[in-house]
Amino acid sequence: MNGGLTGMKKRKQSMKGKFKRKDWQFATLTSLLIATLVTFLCWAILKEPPGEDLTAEALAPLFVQSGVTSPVTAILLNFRGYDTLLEVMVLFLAGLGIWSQATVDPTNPLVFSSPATHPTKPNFHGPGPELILATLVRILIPLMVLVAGYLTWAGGFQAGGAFQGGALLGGAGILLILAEPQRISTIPPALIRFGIVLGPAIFLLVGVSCFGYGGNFLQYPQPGAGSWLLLIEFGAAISIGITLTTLFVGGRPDPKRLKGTDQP
Amino acid sequence: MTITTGYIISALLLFGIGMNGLMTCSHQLRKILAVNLMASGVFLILIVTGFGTDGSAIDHVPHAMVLTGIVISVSTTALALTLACRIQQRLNRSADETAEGNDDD
Amino acid sequence: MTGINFQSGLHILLLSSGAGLPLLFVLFLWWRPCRKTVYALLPLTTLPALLIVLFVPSEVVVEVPWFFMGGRMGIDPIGRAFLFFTALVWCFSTLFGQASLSDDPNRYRFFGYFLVAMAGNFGLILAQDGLGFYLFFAMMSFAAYGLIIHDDTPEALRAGRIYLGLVIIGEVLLFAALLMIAGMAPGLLFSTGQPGTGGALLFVLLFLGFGIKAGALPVHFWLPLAHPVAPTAASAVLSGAMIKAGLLGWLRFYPLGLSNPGDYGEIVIVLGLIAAFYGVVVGLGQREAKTVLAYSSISQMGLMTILTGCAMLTPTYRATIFSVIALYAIHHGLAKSTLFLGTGLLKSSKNQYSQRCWLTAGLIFIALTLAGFPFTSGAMVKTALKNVSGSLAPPWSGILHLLLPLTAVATMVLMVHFFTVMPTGKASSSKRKQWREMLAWGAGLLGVVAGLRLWPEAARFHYGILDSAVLWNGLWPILMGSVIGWLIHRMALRAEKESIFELPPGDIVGVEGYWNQRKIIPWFTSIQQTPPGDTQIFGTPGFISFFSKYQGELGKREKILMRWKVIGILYLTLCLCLIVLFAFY
Amino acid sequence: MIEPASLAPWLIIIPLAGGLLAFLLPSRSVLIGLSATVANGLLALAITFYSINTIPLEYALGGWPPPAGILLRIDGLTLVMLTMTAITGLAISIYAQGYFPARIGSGNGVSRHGPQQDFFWPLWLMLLAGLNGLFLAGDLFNLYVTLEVTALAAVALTALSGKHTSEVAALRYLLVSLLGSLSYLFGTVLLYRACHVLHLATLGALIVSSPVVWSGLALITVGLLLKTALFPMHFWLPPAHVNALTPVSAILSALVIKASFYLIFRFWGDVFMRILPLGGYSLLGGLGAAAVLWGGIQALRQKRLKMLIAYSTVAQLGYLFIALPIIRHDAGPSSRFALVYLIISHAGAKAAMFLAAGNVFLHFGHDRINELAGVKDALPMTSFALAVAGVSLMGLPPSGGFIGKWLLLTASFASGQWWWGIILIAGSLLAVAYIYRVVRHLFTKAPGPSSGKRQVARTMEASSLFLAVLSLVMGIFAPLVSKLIASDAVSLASLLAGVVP
Repeated sequence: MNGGLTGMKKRKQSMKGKFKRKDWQFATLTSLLIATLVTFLCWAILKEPPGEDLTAEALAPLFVQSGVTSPVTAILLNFRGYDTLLEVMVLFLAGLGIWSQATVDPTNPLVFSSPATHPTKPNFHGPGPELILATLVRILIPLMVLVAGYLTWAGGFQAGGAFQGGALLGGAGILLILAEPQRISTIPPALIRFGIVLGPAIFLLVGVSCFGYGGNFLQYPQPGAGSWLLLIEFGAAISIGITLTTLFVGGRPDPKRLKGTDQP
Repeated sequence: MTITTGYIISALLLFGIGMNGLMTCSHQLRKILAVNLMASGVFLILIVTGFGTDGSAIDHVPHAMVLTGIVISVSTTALALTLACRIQQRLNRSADETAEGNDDD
Repeated sequence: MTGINFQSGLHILLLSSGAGLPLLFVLFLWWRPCRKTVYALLPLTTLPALLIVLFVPSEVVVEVPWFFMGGRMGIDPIGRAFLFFTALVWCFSTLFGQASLSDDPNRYRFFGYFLVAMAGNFGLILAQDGLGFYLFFAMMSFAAYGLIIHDDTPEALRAGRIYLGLVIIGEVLLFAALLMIAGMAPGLLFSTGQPGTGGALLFVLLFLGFGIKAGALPVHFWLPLAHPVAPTAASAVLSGAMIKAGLLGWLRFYPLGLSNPGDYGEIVIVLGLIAAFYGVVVGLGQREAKTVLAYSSISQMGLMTILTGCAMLTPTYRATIFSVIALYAIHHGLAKSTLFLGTGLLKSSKNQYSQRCWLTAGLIFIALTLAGFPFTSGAMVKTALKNVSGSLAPPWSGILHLLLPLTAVATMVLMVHFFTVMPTGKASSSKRKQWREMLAWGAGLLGVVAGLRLWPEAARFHYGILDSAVLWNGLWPILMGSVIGWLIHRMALRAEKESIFELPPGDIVGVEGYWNQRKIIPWFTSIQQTPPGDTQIFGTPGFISFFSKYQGELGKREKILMRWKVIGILYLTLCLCLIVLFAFY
Repeated sequence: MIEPASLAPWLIIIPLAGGLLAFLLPSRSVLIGLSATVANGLLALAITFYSINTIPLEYALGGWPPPAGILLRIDGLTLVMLTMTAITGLAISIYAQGYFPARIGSGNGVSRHGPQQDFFWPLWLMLLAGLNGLFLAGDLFNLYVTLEVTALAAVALTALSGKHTSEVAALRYLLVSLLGSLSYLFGTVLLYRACHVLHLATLGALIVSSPVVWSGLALITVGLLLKTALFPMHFWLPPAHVNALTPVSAILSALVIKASFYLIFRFWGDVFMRILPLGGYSLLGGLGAAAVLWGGIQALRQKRLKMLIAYSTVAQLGYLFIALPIIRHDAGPSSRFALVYLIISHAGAKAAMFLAAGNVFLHFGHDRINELAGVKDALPMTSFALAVAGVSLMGLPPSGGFIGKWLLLTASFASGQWWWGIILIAGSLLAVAYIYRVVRHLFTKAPGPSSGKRQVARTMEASSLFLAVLSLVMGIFAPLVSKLIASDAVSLASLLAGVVP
């Protein structure tokens, strides 16, 4: 009996070894192939100077009509605004996807939970936020929100815009949650949902309301395109901030844990 | 050897290393990071493409594309991490309690 | 196309409603509120087909470009003959089925399949191109499955499964044949007149593909299984009308596809001859009346197969022989379907002596007709058959001259056997229902008596009723057959059995133990002998367990392909391959 | 009269708005989801109806023509894909409307199945937006974004069932589709470097062969091949499709796979056909042939119904690739048309099969093929749907699959590439065999009293039957679709000349 067991173990081990050896060969082959590909790409790209740039020249006179002076923002929100709309939707989709997969305990969002399981070892707990952290957070977060607002607004004429502002807002949110994880339980989930949807919805609404001005989808009415863009940018920034925070949290607040404390 | 050449080579190296990681690393987290590396490589190339040669006008379209690409990359990474966490959590749990109710469908 | 006058418009309407009206009725049967009304109107579905036979001239052709890659519908002489009896058989059977199934809970489902099969049957006759024929043929074949399994008994399901297996095999064969024809011929139109360039392979594909439906010999075994289990109305159309679709397929496709049909004529004649006698011999071993009739159909189809072979052998007489085949099909279609309907009626008429007498008398008349009794349509086709065999090349004219009367004898023997196993009434049904059934049957009987006489082509074959030699030629096989049949019956009685030797229905698949040992049938159709008490009637077909032998190996290979590293290598190799291909382009 | 092109953006607006709303108001998600899919279906039909005589059409988003802006482009192929997505999606939505309550109602599952329903609808609507956007896109980079929208939504839907296996499959699916889309993006960048144009039609006209373009196109192609799960890179498909919830499996197999194939078809059959190497076509065709055989054989050995259907997808995808070399050598539109027919009839039949399998699973609590006896009595409509969809997958007339295979066969023989024809026939025989494995159980009685676990709603059975019957009778409407495909190139009559002169 014992002998049989050890025999089986040995066989398993030898099989494992066989696999390991094969794995090593596979890995080498993969790396070699990648090296070949990369070398070829390197040769191809370096050999050939980039083609004549027609787009940049064609674009130059159009920037005036875009309503903003920053070329990147003009392309991002006006010329290729449709791409950006879909991109905002991708972010929304990520939030949606994560919410559909996982739930978190709203009283301690840094611990995963799921309907079938219960959190075992909370890895972040203590009597409350420490003093230094709390103070820092109290000073930093309003500042970050302020800077985020500025960045978003500045996007119209220089580097900046909704994504930069939104990223900062997201950073503020993450900081807040790290410092005071319990805080999230005080926010009603419906409000979070609203915050996530706000930016994409504004973008879509603005796009649709362009029909009312006789234009195509996302064709902002010509005088004052800038203010439309600003509206979109602020909406997007808020939603990006909230969505990034929810991405960090990694799940929807579990309603059961919100309501009943006696849940095992 | 200009600065563009340096950018291009490092971008391609990033892409290659990322691809290698994705295909040969067995840990899921490494795979996710590897995909991020690949994305960075592609973005770098995009940025270089916007540079413009010898003082000609800078092409801003690739820059806008990079911004879009980054947001998409963040989104996919977040989803991938959540999935990986869930999977790991289950594995940990099933190591504790082997008998699990059979799920339907 | 601005000058469509009223008449040609009417023709076009008729041609498209031939298959269209039954399909339209199916839609309305599905819709609950108007089910009852539609059910009452069911016999109307055959009306357009009958009107086409009567009124639409042969040169009218409807092009339906929106339908299935462009269809073409029309009616040529041979199509007209086939549509004539097909429409009549469907008409009588609809009348009969409408009455006999009037209290069946699943009657709407039944008539759904029934009408689709009807549409397919009419459509394939009207179709003037190969694809259209194939489409309607497939439609009919698959819908017939629903008719066979209607009763949901294990036997019905078994018959249905065997039937369906054969249908699918047949479809694949026909598909391959059609492809070959499409590959060589300029088109698939039946009226081109140019022979194809196909060889032996195409012949085998066509013979088996259509032979399955026509009950040709090696692939006939579904018939005796399916006919007894289907409701009476369904077996009537199966044996009366649908079986002839395979025949029509041969007639249509041999000239279209084969470069030299004469090469295969002799094979076809031999197979037909074997079928003509084989059907009788195996039929004698049966104890169920409908099964006996099914074997009789196989035997009769054998005769029509012989005629097909004759037409292939002598292309000069092809047109004449085709019209003889059409006559035979009309005669047999009407007679056999009425026999089936009568058998069904007998089953349900308990304790009604006078009705049973009438029924038996009618059935005896039809049996005599089948055997070629003078003054009946059977005698007409026998004479025509004799004319044809006389015009053949030396060896075959002699052989057929000798054997054809013997087939009549054999038919009569089988008919006597049929009467000895005729069902006694088991269940009695309501008076009103029986009257309606009788009415349908009576209409069928009228068709048997008058059908061929109404057919103008029949007048071409003078069969000299009053000639005493002809009279004797018609009578002696019947007398001889009756005597032999009676003797066989006596022998069976003495052995205290219902028939002298007993064979399972579906002969070759029936002898399951034998074939199971040889593993041939199970390999294809998964028919296996069931241990008693096992509810799973059929096991795994062999060709699937063939794969399961390599199950582990295949799984291992697939597992290797599931690994990231392998995928990475494949992915990169593919990418590099593409680049290399670019470089050398 | 409405200008048909101006309807196009609504195909994206409606599902996006529906997705946002359904997420915002979880309690109304079913209503929102259903009305959005219905509106989407009506809209797709309206666009097809209005623009059938005026295609190709273009719509400048934001009013900017290229090179600055992005165009939506509508041609015959787009219309067919949009309509296919709309109709199949609508049927699947109606199925889902009954599916989730059936699972919720079955006892212990409220905690898990309730949220599944709440999240299914927004995710599915976003996926629909992604698909519509992808079919409409006329811009290389915009295609990347729509690909990502589609992929993210599809991954989230895959993982929705909450099982461990489905999460593992979803993560793998995500990584695979990231590898694919990053390759695509890299290819896009390289092409942009060479031409500085993103508008597809301009790009196709401008592009000249050079090493950068080679590598760009090669990267784009392999990325898309991986996403289309062409053999031998199909490894992610069966687990993802099998472990997902039933409506999700149907969506993934019928629609999502087609999206990336649509791009391959666009690039290899249209935009870049001029500079792509002949050998590449043969390579893809060869892999397609291998897929047909391998997928068919693997389907034969599966023990579970859903697994069999998934491998059948692998096999059926092979047909689509076999069509590419035939199209390359066929001047007329008939082989193109054949390919489109294979795509749409597979969508209907495969969705019907998955939905029917879902019904079987709901009713019996398992989908082991060898224990399916008695399905006919318990679920008559479902078993009928299985049989009919099976007939369509085998490619028997009058199914759309038949038309597709028939035209491909004749085209392959006509262009002297008979070997593809042999593969097509062999694949059909394999399909007959594996479908027969399932269908034969429809004829047997249940061993004991019916062991039904759950009631299956009539709508669920009906939607699967609807799709099956649709894919079966699709052949009858063939000329209508061929008109779309051959709209500007060749008239209907000369197309049919190849079949019925």
